[in-house]
Amino acid sequence: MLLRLGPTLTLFAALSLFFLTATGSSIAVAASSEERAQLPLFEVPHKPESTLTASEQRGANLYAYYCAVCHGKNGEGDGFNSSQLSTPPAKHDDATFMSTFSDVDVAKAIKGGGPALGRSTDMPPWGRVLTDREVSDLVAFVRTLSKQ
Amino acid sequence: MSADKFTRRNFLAGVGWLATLGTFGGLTAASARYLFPNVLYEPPLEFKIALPEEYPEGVTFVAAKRIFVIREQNLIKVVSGVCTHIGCTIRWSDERNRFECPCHGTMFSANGAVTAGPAPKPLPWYEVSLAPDGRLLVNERQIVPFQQALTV
Amino acid sequence: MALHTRNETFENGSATSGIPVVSKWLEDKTFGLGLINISLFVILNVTGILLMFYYAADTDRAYQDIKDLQFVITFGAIFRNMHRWSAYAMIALVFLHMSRVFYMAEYRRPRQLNWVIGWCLFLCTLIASLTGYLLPWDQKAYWGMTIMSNVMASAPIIGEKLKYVVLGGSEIGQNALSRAFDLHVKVMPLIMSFLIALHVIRNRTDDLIANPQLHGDAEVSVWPNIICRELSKFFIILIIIMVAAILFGAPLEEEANPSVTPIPAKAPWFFLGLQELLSWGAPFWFAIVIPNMVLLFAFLVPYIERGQTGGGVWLHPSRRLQNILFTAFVTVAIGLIILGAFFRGPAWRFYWPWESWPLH
Amino acid sequence: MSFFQRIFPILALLSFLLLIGLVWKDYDRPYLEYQRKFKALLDQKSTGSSKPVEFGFGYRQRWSKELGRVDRCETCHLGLDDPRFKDAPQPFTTHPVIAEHAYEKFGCTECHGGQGMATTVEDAHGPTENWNKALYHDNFMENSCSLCHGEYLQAQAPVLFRGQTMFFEYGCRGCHKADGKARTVTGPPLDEMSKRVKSDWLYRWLMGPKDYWPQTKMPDAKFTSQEAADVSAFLLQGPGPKGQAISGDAGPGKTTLLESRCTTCHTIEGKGGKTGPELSKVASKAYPERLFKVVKDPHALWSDSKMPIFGFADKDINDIVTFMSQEYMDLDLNENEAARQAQLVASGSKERGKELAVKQGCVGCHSKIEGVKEIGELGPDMSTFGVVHISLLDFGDIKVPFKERTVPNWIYNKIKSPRLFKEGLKMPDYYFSAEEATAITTYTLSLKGKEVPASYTLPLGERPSDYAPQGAFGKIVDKYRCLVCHKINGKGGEVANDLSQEGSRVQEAWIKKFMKAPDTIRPMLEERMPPFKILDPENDAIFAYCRTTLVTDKVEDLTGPVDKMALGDPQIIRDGEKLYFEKYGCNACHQINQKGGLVGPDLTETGKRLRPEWVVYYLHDPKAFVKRSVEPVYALTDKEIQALTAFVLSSRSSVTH
Repeated sequence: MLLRLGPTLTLFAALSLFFLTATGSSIAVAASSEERAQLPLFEVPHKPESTLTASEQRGANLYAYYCAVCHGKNGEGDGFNSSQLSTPPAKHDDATFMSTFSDVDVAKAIKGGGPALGRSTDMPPWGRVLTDREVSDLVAFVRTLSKQ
Repeated sequence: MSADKFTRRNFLAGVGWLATLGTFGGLTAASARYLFPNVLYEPPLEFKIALPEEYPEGVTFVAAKRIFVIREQNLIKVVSGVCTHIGCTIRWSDERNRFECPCHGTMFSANGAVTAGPAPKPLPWYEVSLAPDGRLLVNERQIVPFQQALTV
Repeated sequence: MALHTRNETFENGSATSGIPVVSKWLEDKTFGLGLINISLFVILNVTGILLMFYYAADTDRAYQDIKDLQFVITFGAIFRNMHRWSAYAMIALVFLHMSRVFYMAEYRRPRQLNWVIGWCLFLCTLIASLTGYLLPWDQKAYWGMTIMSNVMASAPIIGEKLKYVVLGGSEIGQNALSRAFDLHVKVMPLIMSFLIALHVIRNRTDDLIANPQLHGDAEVSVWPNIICRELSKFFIILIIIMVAAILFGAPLEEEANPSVTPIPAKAPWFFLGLQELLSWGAPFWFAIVIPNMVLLFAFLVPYIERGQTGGGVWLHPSRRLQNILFTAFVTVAIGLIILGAFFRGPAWRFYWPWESWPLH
Repeated sequence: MSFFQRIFPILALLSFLLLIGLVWKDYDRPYLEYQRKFKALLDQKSTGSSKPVEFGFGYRQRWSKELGRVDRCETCHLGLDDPRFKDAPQPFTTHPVIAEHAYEKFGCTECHGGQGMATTVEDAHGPTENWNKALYHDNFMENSCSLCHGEYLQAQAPVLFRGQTMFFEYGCRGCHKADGKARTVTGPPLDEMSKRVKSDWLYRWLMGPKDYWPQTKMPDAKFTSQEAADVSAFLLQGPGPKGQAISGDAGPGKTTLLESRCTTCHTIEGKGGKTGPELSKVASKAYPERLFKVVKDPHALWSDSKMPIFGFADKDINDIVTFMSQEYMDLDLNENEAARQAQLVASGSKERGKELAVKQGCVGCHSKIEGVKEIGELGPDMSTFGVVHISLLDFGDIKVPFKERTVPNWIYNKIKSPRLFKEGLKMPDYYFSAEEATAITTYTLSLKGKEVPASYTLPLGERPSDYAPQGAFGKIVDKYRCLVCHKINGKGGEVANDLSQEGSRVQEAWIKKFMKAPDTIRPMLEERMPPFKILDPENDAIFAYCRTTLVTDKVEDLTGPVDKMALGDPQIIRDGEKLYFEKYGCNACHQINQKGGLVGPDLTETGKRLRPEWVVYYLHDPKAFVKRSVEPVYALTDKEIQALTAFVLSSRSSVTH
């Protein structure tokens, strides 16, 4: 009996071998749902989600550095220096007030200071400190303050 | 064999031979297509150079690409900087207003035509256009008449 | 003109008349394995030549070239797959062809010489596959070759020298790659073509010697019958290869990196049996003596065997002993390969295929 | 008619069909789908434009011979250089413009990672089974900057730079080699511990350093209470304190303490600086006589200590220490508990303690541990860890999806919680926040140990300065540790102002007075210059050095012109006043006599403080010296400058002394 099996066995073994090697030994681990469940131990880095665009983000940094001292961190016009000013700084979170200015005006105010819009000299000109790109970043950010 | 009268077997055999022909023909065609590479390990023939405003009035040599960028007011043209004789890099001479090849003294007029020396062909003028990011896009595959220029 | 082959003589039932037959199904079947192997050889040569157009045997470029074949060259991946799978298939099928010949006791006088040639062809197939294995210059290739070179080195006296000359240095580098390339695309194909030609011609002449009655009668016209017959055998294998080429991509791991050893490093599958053997004890015995004894024995079978009965049919009862011996050899050989391929993990310890390996 | 003959037509037909299938398989490549999508997008974007859109299907390839890179990313990322695709979805989004990074030259994968040769999403982005160098996550992106620009990218790559600084500040370099950089030993030496701290405190400290001092850089070795006791026992070997009584007056002690502005560096009851250790519980930590020694001469105990030598008289120190040991007790510490801990330590095993101390690698950060050889660098070498092969990293038993099994993720998690992957690992836990871990990971990834071609290197940022003053001034700077707060020629801290040009800036009388009794010029500052007991010769030496070395010709050259300016002229001063208050509204930021803004320095009595040349120089260009000063830049005419200078210098304190 076994004798008859000889060649068939050979044939089968050889073919199976051929196809098994053909598929290659794969050790890839797919992410199954229950594996994810065990994941909290292992943290996958995720972007700190920010609603700001890249430009607005750059603007935010500049704002915090140059503007917040008077206009306040969130544009409420309550920076620590505001108390000392003869004319209270503009409130950037006031939508109705801000709507009276076009982006061009805001940019002008930043670059040329208060006098550029015929307002108080307490607002100094930053045109020679900030690049045009930085100014437009700032404008973009200032706009976000009066949005919500 | 008696192929003259139509039988099922003959028909099948016919199909068989046809298919055989198809298979081998197909494989040959595939091999032929295979011989044409889809990517090249060469400097690209279509490449970007700087922004238009970075090229002053007159003739500027772009050494990296061996081309001359020529600006006349708001017109920009690009001409090859390689001598058509044996491929030396040619020079632009402002005072004589012509291209000169250091190797065998070929002279090309300002519009690329051979005025003296052994060079067989005039200098090729390349198509130049504006890339979406505002830089000049030179396409060496496209040879254009020297009158053709890009208006910026 | 007239032309005959072994198969035909069987199909006419001429050679087997009056001999007790073991299995009606198996009776005088040869499966045309010889011709199928030749077909494979042809496919390998064609695809091989095509691959050479884009391949440079340069340690800095080889891997990149294969990646190009994989990703950007039209039909590149397909041809590469076909080449790889044909090679693997050829190893398996040449082996089957031999088994067939043995089970039908076809190695006997006057075919003893052809049997030896056949064995040489089998060895050539292995060497060609091995040298081809290194060319992609990926981890699989590099470490497979490393194992093989160490097996060579384990030979007594000449071992180290052998390794040195095969690699063209003490470790696998540009020289090894160049040599493998030359052997693979020039030397081996040349030798094999020569041997195959010899094999076929001898086969034909031996037929006539063995069955003088084939002269004259029982003619079959070559066109279209025999052409059809042989073509269809070619198509069978072509189909298998194309299916494989469509379904499975030829493996290509990370670029060869001497500083990162895969755990475990395994030889090419067709030499895994040898590596497995090697892991059992002294290299001298297990890698050199035993395999060579088997080889020698196989070579000399025609000259050793006494019996004369039971030629030309499968598993003739009068050849029980030979068949048992040979079947044992085949199963052990394949068993070893399967063992090495699927049951060996880090440090060559035994693992079930479904077991996961400890990585460190 | 043989069997094979009969099946011949079928076989032939079959193989022909297979050939077609084969061709189809090869033709049907995923990138084409993206290119069709892009084409459609391109068409609708450029509707109305004059010249027709030409788009060629097929592979796009960037090849950099020098870098040996082939990138085919643009086969699908087709909008990279087309501003119109700024808001288009990936893979078509425009690449943000980062200075001069022309990817025609750099390719993509050099910075982004991934497999440039591949043309399918899985293979190109990775990781795949056969290509682990996956795309860098945005969080770690900055690691690539260092390839060409070096790692001191304060402004350009803040995350990388932060990681770089942390790597050395937190003593990582104590155990890990990094790219041939000098080893830093960040912790204090641990000699005669038994004379220094109380055993129960040391036990608590080892159990959780951050519980005692939240800002500490000391990591948590995760000792069990027994282990902590053993280590304490080992560290506390040797004789205890002599027990000499420190008898002083708490009252005056307190005043001295407050006057000395210790809170500039030390936190007391949650208020104050982060430079020195928390003080409000110090009495339950250290023995009084140790406190005495520290206040007297910290450098004798620890040469790298950041604490200046105030130069108190012994009596004052006695008072201070008395006050501290009375006031600064750990109030929520339970006596019995402390006693129990002390008992635990007393019964601890020195031998096991020593083993633990060695295994844990305390020597990585601390020197002078009695009985332990100082072999640092116990951890693996990090010099090329940025390109380590994944197979060498052990994820332990944690099941990580294959897609997340990348080198950056491993490093990130290792830093986040060092013992995550296996029990009994050595690395102690720093309790890094996600941001901190990201920074250090980024730095680690930047250690690739590979060189880019010279034509690609472009070092940016400020290399650390090796400024080290010599001679008398050097001694003073060392004694008072000026560079902990002040920066001179790029060396030193950020707490106080940069002194590199002090000599050109201030007047002799003022600086000498200031050194004796410093007061603050900037209204909003919390940190204030402590009143050191500066000796007159020191004071002279300081001024001499300032005047000779810390000067800039830009100012000195103005002396001539300024003398001609007639700054005393009342008319000019009045003009200046106008400009100051009306035209330029300087008072929005500056105070004069308590009137005006709080942003800039107080300008009262500037005439006594600053040199006229400096004022002129500064008004010319406020950014010239302090690059990031918040001062706006006005295009002042020379006349205006003259007037403003005159006015500012004329401002006198209305307070009558």
